[in-house]
Amino acid sequence: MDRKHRIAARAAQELRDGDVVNLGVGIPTRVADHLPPGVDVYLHTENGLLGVGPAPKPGEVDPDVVNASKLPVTQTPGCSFFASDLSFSMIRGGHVDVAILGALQVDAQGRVANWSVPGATVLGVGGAMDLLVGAGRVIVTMSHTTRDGQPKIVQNASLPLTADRPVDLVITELAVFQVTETGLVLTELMPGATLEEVRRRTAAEFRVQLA
Amino acid sequence: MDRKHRIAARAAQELRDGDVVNLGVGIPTRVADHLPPGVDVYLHTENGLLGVGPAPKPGEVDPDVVNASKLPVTQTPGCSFFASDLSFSMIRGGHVDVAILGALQVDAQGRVANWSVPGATVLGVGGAMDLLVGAGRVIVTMSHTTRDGQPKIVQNASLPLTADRPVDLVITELAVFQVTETGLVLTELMPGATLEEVRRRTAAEFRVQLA
Amino acid sequence: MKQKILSKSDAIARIRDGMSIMVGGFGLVGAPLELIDELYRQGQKDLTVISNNVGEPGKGLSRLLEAGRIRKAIGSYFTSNPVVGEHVLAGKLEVELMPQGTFVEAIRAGGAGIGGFYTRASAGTLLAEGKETRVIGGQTYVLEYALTADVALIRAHKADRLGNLVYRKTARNFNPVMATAAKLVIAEVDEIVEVGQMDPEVIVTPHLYVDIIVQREGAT
Amino acid sequence: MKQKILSKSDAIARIRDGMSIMVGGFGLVGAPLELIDELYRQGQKDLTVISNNVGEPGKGLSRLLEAGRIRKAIGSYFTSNPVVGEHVLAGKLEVELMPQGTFVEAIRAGGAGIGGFYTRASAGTLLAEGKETRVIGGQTYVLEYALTADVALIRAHKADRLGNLVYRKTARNFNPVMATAAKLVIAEVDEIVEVGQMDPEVIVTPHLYVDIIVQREGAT
Repeated sequence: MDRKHRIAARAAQELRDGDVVNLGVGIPTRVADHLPPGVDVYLHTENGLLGVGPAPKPGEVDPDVVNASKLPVTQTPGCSFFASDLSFSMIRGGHVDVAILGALQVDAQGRVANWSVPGATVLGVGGAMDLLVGAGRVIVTMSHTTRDGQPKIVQNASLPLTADRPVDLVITELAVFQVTETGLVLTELMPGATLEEVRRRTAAEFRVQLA
Repeated sequence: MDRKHRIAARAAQELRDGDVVNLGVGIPTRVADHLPPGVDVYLHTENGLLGVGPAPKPGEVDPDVVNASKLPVTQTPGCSFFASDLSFSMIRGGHVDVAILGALQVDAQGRVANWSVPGATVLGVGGAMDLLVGAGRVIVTMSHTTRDGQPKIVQNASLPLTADRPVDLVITELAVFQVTETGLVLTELMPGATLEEVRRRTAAEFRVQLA
Repeated sequence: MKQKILSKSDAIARIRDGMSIMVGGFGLVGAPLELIDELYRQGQKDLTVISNNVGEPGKGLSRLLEAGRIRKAIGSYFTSNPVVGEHVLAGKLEVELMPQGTFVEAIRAGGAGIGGFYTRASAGTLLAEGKETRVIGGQTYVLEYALTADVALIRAHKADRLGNLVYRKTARNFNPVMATAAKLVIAEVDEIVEVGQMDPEVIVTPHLYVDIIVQREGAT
Repeated sequence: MKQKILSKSDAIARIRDGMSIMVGGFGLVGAPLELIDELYRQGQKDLTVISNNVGEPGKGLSRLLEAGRIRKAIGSYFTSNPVVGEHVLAGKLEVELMPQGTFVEAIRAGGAGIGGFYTRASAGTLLAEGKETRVIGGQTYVLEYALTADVALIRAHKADRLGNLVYRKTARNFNPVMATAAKLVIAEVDEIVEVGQMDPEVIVTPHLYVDIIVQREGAT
């Protein structure tokens, strides 16, 4: 299992039977492949479908069934289609139990920056801000550092924040942090990771409460 | 044709082919019986039906098809059912072309009091305030005076107003008033009525511009 | 799959004294009458009821009112039940009245994560007294806040086992929007079908809004 | 009965230079591509486009943008079309960006007679700079105003001759809400049926919202 799948598998452990879940692009998309037995979740996509199924087989693509990344998906039994206003009412109103999102940075309070890349003109926000304020629980799944090894968990975000609300859990290939009112708490080391490595690659203060 | 039907028939002349119309209780309900030939209108009821038909025959009552007075009605071809939130979005959003309502009083600016009877504890408002601010055009149909002969068109309403927006037209058994930015304008006498009688039974200032 | 189908007694047993309860229906049309009867039977009291009307004498919510179990009623049209007036005059019932469009919009806001909104309805009237206003585009709007509740009792026509709902004709009214705005949503339905037997294009209330499904006992 | 069925050229001829136009679709899914192509053909310019995205290079709204006919774009996610960035950098396009939920809620407000509303989305972020906020229930909400337009171009699956509409799967997206918020609503549809052939329980957009129906020419 590669690094991204390990992160996704750890995130899947957080889901409970019956949860309505919104998955962001990238690592979050893979969470659906790692659900524990007996856990049925219902995938919500903000463009108007509750009950997203896996990607269609070649030749079975319905161009009117896509996810928020505009990629073809399938529909599951018991699904429903709805307009964007109801879809965001679900999100903002707290009816999506869990949102699993990627992030560019997480700050020491657990707040996320994930919508605006450095330097570029800001041209897209999409549903990220609504998901971050509205979802029952928000889980960030991401690589612990950038491609060139810079920490993504930082004391203060240099990129613009996506919301004033902290997320609940941050999962990387090295560690799991719970976000509390007093900041980040390291609660798990991922297999093979050491506390020393996490400290070296993290630029935010955090407390350690390993089980 | 009795007095109430004459008022309703005059109001029906105001409707245009394709109009979406919301009819209040009392005289307004009868407007549907007096539509000119070639004029198709679509009756909206705020409890969630566009395309209200006439009262059902005995034995053909569907208890789930009622109007805003909770009376059994029928549905017409091309009708649609919807929830109350969409129904009032239609009303407030200006998508109901014409509302025809009764009134307890109309003031010299053409504002209406029709929701709260004198002296009683205020216990009901229903859809009246939404219709008065939202409908494209508002027509009041009412008897010119109260049962005991008191004017209902008054300089200042003694009853609480239903909205700050003036209505567009007031039709009684004696007269038709257009409401302008500068107040009421008497534009028609109903058959048999005289200007003198209208003056005597009206307690608000109005201008006269009979055709 | 979560088991959402419960008996009406188990469903209503989740309601505690002092809770706020949204109840669907326009008059008795589309009102969850079996759930209301069960609530009457179980005896919960000191309730705040959020409903367009409060039943009719001897029927629906009025039975709870007559038994002195409703402390406050929030809605739009109570005139059709004279019992409401009697209880208000006797100081036994607090009433909060709003335009019907404001009432349903406030519930929608509660379910949609909207904290408040500006409506033209009631501007310049008695009902807007003491409320904040704002001029937008040259017209006066009244600020109204979201309404939510502990429980919503709603009536639908059909459910699947997941909790997807469809309604019947004008019995739809306030039910779908109340389903969005309460912590616990209990739906009384005529019929329960298997998952996959409802057309995904016509579902009005997606299952994420529904916690408990109760099969009606009476003929529909 | 009013005749609402028009050719696409007659329908689009109602659009004038300088108008604001809502355009349905999430990316190209559910976008009224034949109406957009006709608008491209007819040459109207100086347009304000209100749409979640602005097409893809060479496709949909992007053709209008590439031809310099869009002055301003209001939406939520323009990143997927690099042409937008080029035009913004060149000073040829003004952009107003909002969270997707705020975008659709503002359009709903415009269609529903709501002047403005408070949302949590964007509170404390760059997008809320300069906007009014209000603390409700201990949390910060941002005030957003209603959005309306001169014209809405939408895509539906089926219409009846009155203008009642149903949609297909995730092609529904912004179309029903945009149908409520513009003075002139033009719907591009796959199929037109007679009045009475649509189930009144499943109509998504009642006919009062629709002014003109255009039958698609292309295969669906």
